[in-house]
Amino acid sequence: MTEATKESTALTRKDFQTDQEVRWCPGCGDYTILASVQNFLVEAGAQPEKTVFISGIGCSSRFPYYMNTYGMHGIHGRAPAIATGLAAARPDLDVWVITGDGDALSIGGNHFIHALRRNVDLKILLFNNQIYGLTKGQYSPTSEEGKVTKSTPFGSIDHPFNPISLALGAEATFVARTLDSDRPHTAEVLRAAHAHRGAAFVEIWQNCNVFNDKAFELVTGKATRDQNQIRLRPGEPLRFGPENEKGIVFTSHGRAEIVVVAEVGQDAIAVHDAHRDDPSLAFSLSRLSSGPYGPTPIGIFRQVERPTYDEQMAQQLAAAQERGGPGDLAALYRTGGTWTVEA
Amino acid sequence: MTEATKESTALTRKDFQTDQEVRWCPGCGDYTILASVQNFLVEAGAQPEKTVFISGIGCSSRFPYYMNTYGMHGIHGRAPAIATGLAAARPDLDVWVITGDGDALSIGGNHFIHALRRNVDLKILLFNNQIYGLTKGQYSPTSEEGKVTKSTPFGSIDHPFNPISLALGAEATFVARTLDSDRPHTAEVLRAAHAHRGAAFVEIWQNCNVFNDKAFELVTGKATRDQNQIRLRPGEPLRFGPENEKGIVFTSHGRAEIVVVAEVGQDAIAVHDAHRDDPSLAFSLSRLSSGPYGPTPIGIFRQVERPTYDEQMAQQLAAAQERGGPGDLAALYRTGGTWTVEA
Amino acid sequence: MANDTTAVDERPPGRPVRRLENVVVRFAGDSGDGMQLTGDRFTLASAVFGNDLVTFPNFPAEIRAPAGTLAGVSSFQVHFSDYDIHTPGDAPNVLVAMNPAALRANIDDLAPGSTVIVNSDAFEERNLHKAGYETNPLEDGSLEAYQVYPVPMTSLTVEVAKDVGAKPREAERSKNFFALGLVSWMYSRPIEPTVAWNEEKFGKNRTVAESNLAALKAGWNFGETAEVFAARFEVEPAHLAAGEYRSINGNTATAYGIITAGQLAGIPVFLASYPITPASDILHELARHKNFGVRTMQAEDEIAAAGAALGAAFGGHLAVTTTSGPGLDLKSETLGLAVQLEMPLLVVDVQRGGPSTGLPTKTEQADLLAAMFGRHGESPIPVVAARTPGDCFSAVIEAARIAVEHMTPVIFLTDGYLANGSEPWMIPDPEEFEPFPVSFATEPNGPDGSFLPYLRDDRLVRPWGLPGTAGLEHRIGGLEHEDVTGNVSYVPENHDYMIRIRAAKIERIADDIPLVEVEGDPDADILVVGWGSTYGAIKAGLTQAREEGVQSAQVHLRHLNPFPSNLAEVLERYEVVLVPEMNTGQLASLLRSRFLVDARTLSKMQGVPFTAGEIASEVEKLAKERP
Amino acid sequence: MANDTTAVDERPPGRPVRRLENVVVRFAGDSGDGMQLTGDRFTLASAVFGNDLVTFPNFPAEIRAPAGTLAGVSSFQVHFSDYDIHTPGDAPNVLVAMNPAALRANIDDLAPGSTVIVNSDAFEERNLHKAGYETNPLEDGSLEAYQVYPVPMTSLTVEVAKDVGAKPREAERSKNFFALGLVSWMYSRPIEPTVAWNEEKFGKNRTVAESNLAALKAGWNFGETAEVFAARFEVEPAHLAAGEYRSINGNTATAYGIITAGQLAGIPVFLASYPITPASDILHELARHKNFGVRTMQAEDEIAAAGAALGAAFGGHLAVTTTSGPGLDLKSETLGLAVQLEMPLLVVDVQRGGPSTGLPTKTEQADLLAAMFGRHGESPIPVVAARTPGDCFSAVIEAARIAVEHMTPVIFLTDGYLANGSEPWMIPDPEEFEPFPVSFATEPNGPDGSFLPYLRDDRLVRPWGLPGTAGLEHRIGGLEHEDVTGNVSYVPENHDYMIRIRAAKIERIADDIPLVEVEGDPDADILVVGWGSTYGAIKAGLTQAREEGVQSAQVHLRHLNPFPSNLAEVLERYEVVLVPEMNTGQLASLLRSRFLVDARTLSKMQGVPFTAGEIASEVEKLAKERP
Ligand SMILES: Cc1ncc(C[n+]2csc(CCOP(=O)(O)OP(=O)(O)O)c2C)c(N)n1
Ligand SMILES: Cc1ncc(C[n+]2csc(CCOP(=O)(O)OP(=O)(O)O)c2C)c(N)n1
Ligand code: SF4
Ligand code: SF4
Ligand SMILES: [Mg+2]
Ligand SMILES: [Mg+2]
Repeated sequence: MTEATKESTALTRKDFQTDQEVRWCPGCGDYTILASVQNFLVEAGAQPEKTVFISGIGCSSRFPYYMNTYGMHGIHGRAPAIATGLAAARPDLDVWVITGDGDALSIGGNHFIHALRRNVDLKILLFNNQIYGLTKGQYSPTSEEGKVTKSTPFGSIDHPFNPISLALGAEATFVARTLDSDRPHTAEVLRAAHAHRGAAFVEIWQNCNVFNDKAFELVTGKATRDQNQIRLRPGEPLRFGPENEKGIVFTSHGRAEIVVVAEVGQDAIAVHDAHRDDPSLAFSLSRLSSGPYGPTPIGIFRQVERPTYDEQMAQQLAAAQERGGPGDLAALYRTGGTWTVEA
Repeated sequence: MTEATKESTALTRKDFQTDQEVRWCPGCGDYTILASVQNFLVEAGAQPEKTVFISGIGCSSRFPYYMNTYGMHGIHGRAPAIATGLAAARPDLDVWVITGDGDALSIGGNHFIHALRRNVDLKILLFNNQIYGLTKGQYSPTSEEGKVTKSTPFGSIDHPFNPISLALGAEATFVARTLDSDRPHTAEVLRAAHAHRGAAFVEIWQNCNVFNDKAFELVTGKATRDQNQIRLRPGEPLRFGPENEKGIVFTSHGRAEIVVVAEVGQDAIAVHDAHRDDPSLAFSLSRLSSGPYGPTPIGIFRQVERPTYDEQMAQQLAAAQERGGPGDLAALYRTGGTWTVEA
Repeated sequence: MANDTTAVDERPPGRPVRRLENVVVRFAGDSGDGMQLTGDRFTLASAVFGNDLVTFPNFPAEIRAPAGTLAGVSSFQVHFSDYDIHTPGDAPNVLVAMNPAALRANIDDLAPGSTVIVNSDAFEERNLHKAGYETNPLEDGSLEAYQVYPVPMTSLTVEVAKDVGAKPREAERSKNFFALGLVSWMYSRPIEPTVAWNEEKFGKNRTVAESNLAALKAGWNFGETAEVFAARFEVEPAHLAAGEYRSINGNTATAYGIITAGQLAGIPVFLASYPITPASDILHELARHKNFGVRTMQAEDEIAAAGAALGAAFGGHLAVTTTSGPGLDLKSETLGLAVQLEMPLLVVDVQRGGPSTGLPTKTEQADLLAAMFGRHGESPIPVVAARTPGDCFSAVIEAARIAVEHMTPVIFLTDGYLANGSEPWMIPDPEEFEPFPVSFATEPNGPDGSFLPYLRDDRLVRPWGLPGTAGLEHRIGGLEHEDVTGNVSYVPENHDYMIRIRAAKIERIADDIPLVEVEGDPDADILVVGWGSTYGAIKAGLTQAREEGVQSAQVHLRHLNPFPSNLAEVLERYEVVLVPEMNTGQLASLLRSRFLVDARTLSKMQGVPFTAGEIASEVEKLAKERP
Repeated sequence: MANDTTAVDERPPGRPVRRLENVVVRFAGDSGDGMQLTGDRFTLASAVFGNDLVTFPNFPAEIRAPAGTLAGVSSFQVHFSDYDIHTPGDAPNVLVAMNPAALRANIDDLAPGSTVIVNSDAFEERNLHKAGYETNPLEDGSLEAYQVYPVPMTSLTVEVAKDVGAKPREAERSKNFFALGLVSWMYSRPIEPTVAWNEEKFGKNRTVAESNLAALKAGWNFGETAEVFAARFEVEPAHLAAGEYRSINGNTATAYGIITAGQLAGIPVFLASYPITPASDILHELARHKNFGVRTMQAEDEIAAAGAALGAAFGGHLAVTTTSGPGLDLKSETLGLAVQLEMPLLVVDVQRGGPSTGLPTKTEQADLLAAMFGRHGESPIPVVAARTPGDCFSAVIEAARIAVEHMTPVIFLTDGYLANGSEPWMIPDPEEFEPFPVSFATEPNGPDGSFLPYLRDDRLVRPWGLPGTAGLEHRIGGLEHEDVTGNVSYVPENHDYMIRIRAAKIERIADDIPLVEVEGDPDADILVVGWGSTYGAIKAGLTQAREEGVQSAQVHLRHLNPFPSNLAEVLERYEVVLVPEMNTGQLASLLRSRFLVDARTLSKMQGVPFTAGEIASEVEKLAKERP
């Protein structure tokens, strides 16, 4: 953090709140995420004026209205594109994208994957509730097969995306998953995402209590979460379970498999390493689950360095100016030769 | 193949050619692919009237004009969407999508990944020449970083997609790579793709001799191809090299690595298995190379069964008709209650 | 406004019953209060009773605001009458306000003297504050101009629901049934249909079903017994044409029309859509009718939806894609391709408040010019619009007919008001529709057994040749091509020719559509031209003006491109042409440009339809201005 | 047409030199023959010599057709003169045809008596067949009407190139330099600029450089020595205003204008585009000038390009996105958002033949209505169009000025003809431009230190407050909002108000743009109104008509929305208004609708510009028709 930010640590959560009424359904997971983000910004000493939230359309995308920072409520699916332009033009800003599973993965899929491969310096928070909330309950690209919704009264026939796999296939440098209800974990992931230079993709499982209530119960609910949360901890063996009794190994076919530690021995258990240049480890982990239906990794799958789009763009500008000096219009107009007509 | 097809085996390549002049640059890799596809259709006993080619825009996308089948030259990037509608409406047809690296992965990225996840019964042939041919030479999403083109005189700053990784991240059931110049291999891959029920994605490395000549030389050229082609052969150990002296192993982090067979022993070498339900193996293999810059797997990465979109749609229709009988308009209009006004 | 007639009391006990010709009731409450349901039930009861009726549901923002706030207010207006009506009514005679916010958001629409029934339980400090009231309007005299009836609906409901075993928090939810019971009593509506519906819908959940029922009856009884209401009213059945009726909204009518069009064309329906308010319900409705062979696909976006539909059209289906404004923008490139291919493709645009995301749940008519011109290049597309919720049915069939008979994309326009508003709809007899069976090409039509995909008939229409048909293999595409063969052609004169022939083909559709009919006073000097959902308001407005002695005539356009062929001649007959539109004057600009007629615009862009009064006063003003 | 004057021979040896006022030369050959390069070089030589000139490059399909086919023909027409000219010339005086296909594709454009120089080596069986000739036109008498000069250019080139060590296949490629040398001799063009350019361009590749040079000289010498040509010609320098000139095409001028606009506004340029013919070169050009602080981004598609530009605009950059028709369609939803946000965003649409993919390399003016109305909802956007290649420079600056000064998206229209055509351009002095520095908001403008993003000034313009500025934090979005605060608002009257105020803001731009000026005969009865690239053809056409005794006046619109404020009054002064357009009558429809004037349309949609003759004869026809 810079000097300037240090000075402003006196800010509180209130400083990040606006006077606009928060308009989500009572009980919606979005409230918790809003609080987590606001608290995180306070903790990080963020400057409201340097912070921008860009969203698409959806319940989640109302988020910027509630943040007393700069913000734009855009159009459906296009937030990553808008944010890319802003981040590339203004590398001095902290640009966040707020999006939903429909917004980012249905209509906005293309901008999403391109922002990731370009490694634009954006923090993308995808509120995945596995449903279209705002339009009152159609299935989304993360809804499970067979899902009965208004648009699929006989069950959906689309195989869903696994957002983590998709992001990894799209060359993302930072990929993580967290849970709306787990505030400390959300804070931890936000911290790492914020510190990451480049595109940081954070999938947040978010409960839509009106149209898809308890979709994540198996992983977030008290009764089952210990069984089903595989916490990814950098440098630590991939173990989980109420007694930490289970673990992950990689087979000779590159596949991640759940084993009982006692059966294979502690040494066989793979150690998590999000910093590997090769995304195969992260990808294999992402295949352990295709959604909140059993043991599921939570945390940072991948976190590697790669030059960012905006900084390379700035470098090319600086290099051109060094080479050619600042632009000279008179010379520009004369490129390619001129002639003179005498009076 | 059905009876009907058997009857028509008398067809020759000429039957699949149109009277339209083929308008690619002399020497373009597209010619070879056109010949391969036409020959394959003859071999497969395809019926021209049951075969449809749908394309977007690009040099490659002119393909349908040269096929004496049904065809549509669509708009840029949208061929997978158009083809999805056709395949879903008409499961009796053989629908092929012809696209380029710009068409499929730049403007058309979203339709591409959604067609794959839905497993629509389409054969998608992506002519990857790592350049925009038709618009005369801008870099594409598969061009290498630093590429100098008309739109990037100081070198591109975009990290490229790895089309195989992207497709695997998008839940593709069939993923393969072949080379324009290797006709037997192309035929082999087309055969498997055609036999696959669902979305079959075939990346074809295609030389654009005008705007990106010899881009694939390291992998296709005589001098280096033995070193650089890792042939994926189902059920066989992953070995390659002029003397078959190199091989692939999977590390305890799920990563595919190139080793010298003599050093690790033949048994350590992984066996290729495209039919594994888990795509991690295929994904790891895809990370061996990010393009034609060194040892690169060629062949079928993944080939698994999953219900197809069109067949599930047809099933839902059949089930509804079985349940509710064929539609009765008079009853439909009366849903929800009526009342009568007496004369 | 409700027209009192003589008070007639033929029922023995209780309050006197006064007979009215028509009544406008508005139910308003929090989004969570079930006002849409209440309105729906009241509507059906009125329909069953035989009244003519028009409804206007009005949703708040797209997501639920915190309970009790102005932003969260939801309302449903029902206009029912003993004669033929056309609008949901200008001002409510009765407002039912379930909380302070509902009162505050709606009270300004009432004329002095109107009736206001409030749920007094909800008027406590917190709610008042949320609604922005400093003092309690029930107490501070600010409602003096109205007849206000405070009724403790929540507590009365909780009270009666106790008996059926409902806990207070649960029981509270039935308070809308209390309101429904009370208003039903006031207007002598039958409650039997609601009782039956409640049983069917909630039967499995006994507590809910029973507390609803208890609340409904309690509301009725409250009216009957409490000495609060001076009178109850009656609105006699309307003299609707004899027949079997149902209540239908525009989206359902559109969906039924699409299914019917598929049957009439003899080809399966393929709908590819991306959800968007207020069009989504057409997708939802069609998704339920797979037994009609209807395929529905929720695409990844609107571009894909249009593309998939186009692909299905190539495959010989009745291809449809439904959307609202922002989605129409996204479909424009694909529509241009459909123009170039000459492929039937039905695009339904349920217009909403724009520009951009605008007012997504509100109505507007501002996409007409986008439908006409919203594509690069010369790409004319027929445009058809529906005038009432029920008319969506036959208008969309007409749009589909034009698409398949003339091998062209067609844009069908409705709007948020038509989509969600409902009216009695006389059930049609499917046997009586004129079928328009598609005949696909089956044989080569060119020399040497070739197939010529752009060989036109005398209406300039090309053949539709389907993949799967041996011998008709052909390629089509977005590049300019030769007529007849369809081969790509860069010949300059060919391009000019093709642009003109595509335009001529669309123009010739005018030979295949009905002439416009003039309603109202044929000898008037003033002609009011409308399109779409303004029909009812204009008709009622002109009737009102007529009562004030101002003569005028009305033309309402179903076909906006091409225009009916007698339109020029009709326009010429009038001295003043007025076009009321929920936009800044889009149809007017087309009429001006095409016919050089000085069409004037009456604009309203408030997300709510015109009232009859607004139309009437403009017409009266014009009449006065004239020399 | 070339106007012969007296033959004057002041040069001692060789053929007589005849002086001409103007000449039209068309070089035509296979795509691979380097005709664009030849035309470019010839243009520059003529420019350096001091002629006025207008060029018209005409590409074939987008990808290279097999050599020798009609589809593969590429041509470049140069019109040069000793006076001020405005079109690339109606009919070539000289056609250089490098092969049979080039001859066949172009011969019909020549008037009888014109000169045809052919590369006779290419007229062998295979090529004749590919071009669709049954017999050799050089032998079958079909060219009798022309003066035909067959020259074995290939073999002569191969011959001379042998001496510099070039192998035949290599040497052949220089044959366009032979043609250039020959035509340069015919019209007394200097070859020095070409010699210098060749050295600079190919210097490193000695064989190529030297065979080009040898061919160039051989061509010149062939003219000089072979007793084939009866005369050579001279076109004197034109009386252009004194100054320093360069040749410029519209895309380069647009790119330079954008860079200049950034400097004048005092903010960095951010261009996000997706490549598309014929707009890509603007992206290419701007990508080269990063030292001006210009950021360029090749986006994944046009939607992303518009979105990224909008994001950069939010960040305070001069945001630009360049495209052609299909891309404009895709940007429409984002444009609507920019309207709703009131954010400056410059969209450049280089129009090409439509609809759909249409004729991608050809010119057209058919996107005007799409620019005006191609978005759902009421979303008015200013539209500015350039009239000549050089005018793209100042017109795009004007478009950018309107965008940033009025906080609005602006659509700037050029077309394929302007984009690739070139003309002499007097180098402007950057010091003389009027700067329009942007002043961003720096301080709160509301009560209690708040920032009100929609508090308007007297031009109804809102402030531009940038992220990074402490104290101005605010949120904007596509939902309807209150004026002043920008808070989301669903209030009905507010929406109506906001639509009207956004429209009024755009209308008021009329106060900030120049009045239209009438050129030509002010007392004429006929007014010809044009926009965009038809300027030169109209001007030349009216001059031609004048020579035939028909008076007429000309108005050429740079601002298409809003119209200049005196346009109504100007239109009123004329009895006949004619609008020549490369579309079916788009501007005419706007004029008719807005001013109720019976504007007539002269349409041409052939992918090539109007000729002066076409305009002249229409005007003459109208003059005759009048009573
Ligand atoms: C172009 C366009 N198409 C469709 C819509 C309608 N729409 C708004 S939000 C949304 C999906 C919302 O789902 P998601 O992104 O998952 O967000 P959530 O509401 O669940 O947070 C849709 C389809 C729109 N606003 N714009
Ligand atoms: C909407 C739209 N945007 C841009 C274009 C211009 N365009 C046509 S093809 C193409 C890219 C072609 O590249 P690729 O898909 O790799 O095909 P190739 O020509 O290399 O085979 C572009 C940008 C277009 N036709 N339509
Ligand atoms: S609909 Fe679902 S996601 Fe939207 S605000 Fe309500 S609970 Fe939250
Ligand atoms: S430009 Fe390249 S890809 Fe296109 S036809 Fe020519 S060689 Fe082939
Ligand atoms: Mg969602
Ligand atoms: Mg390519």
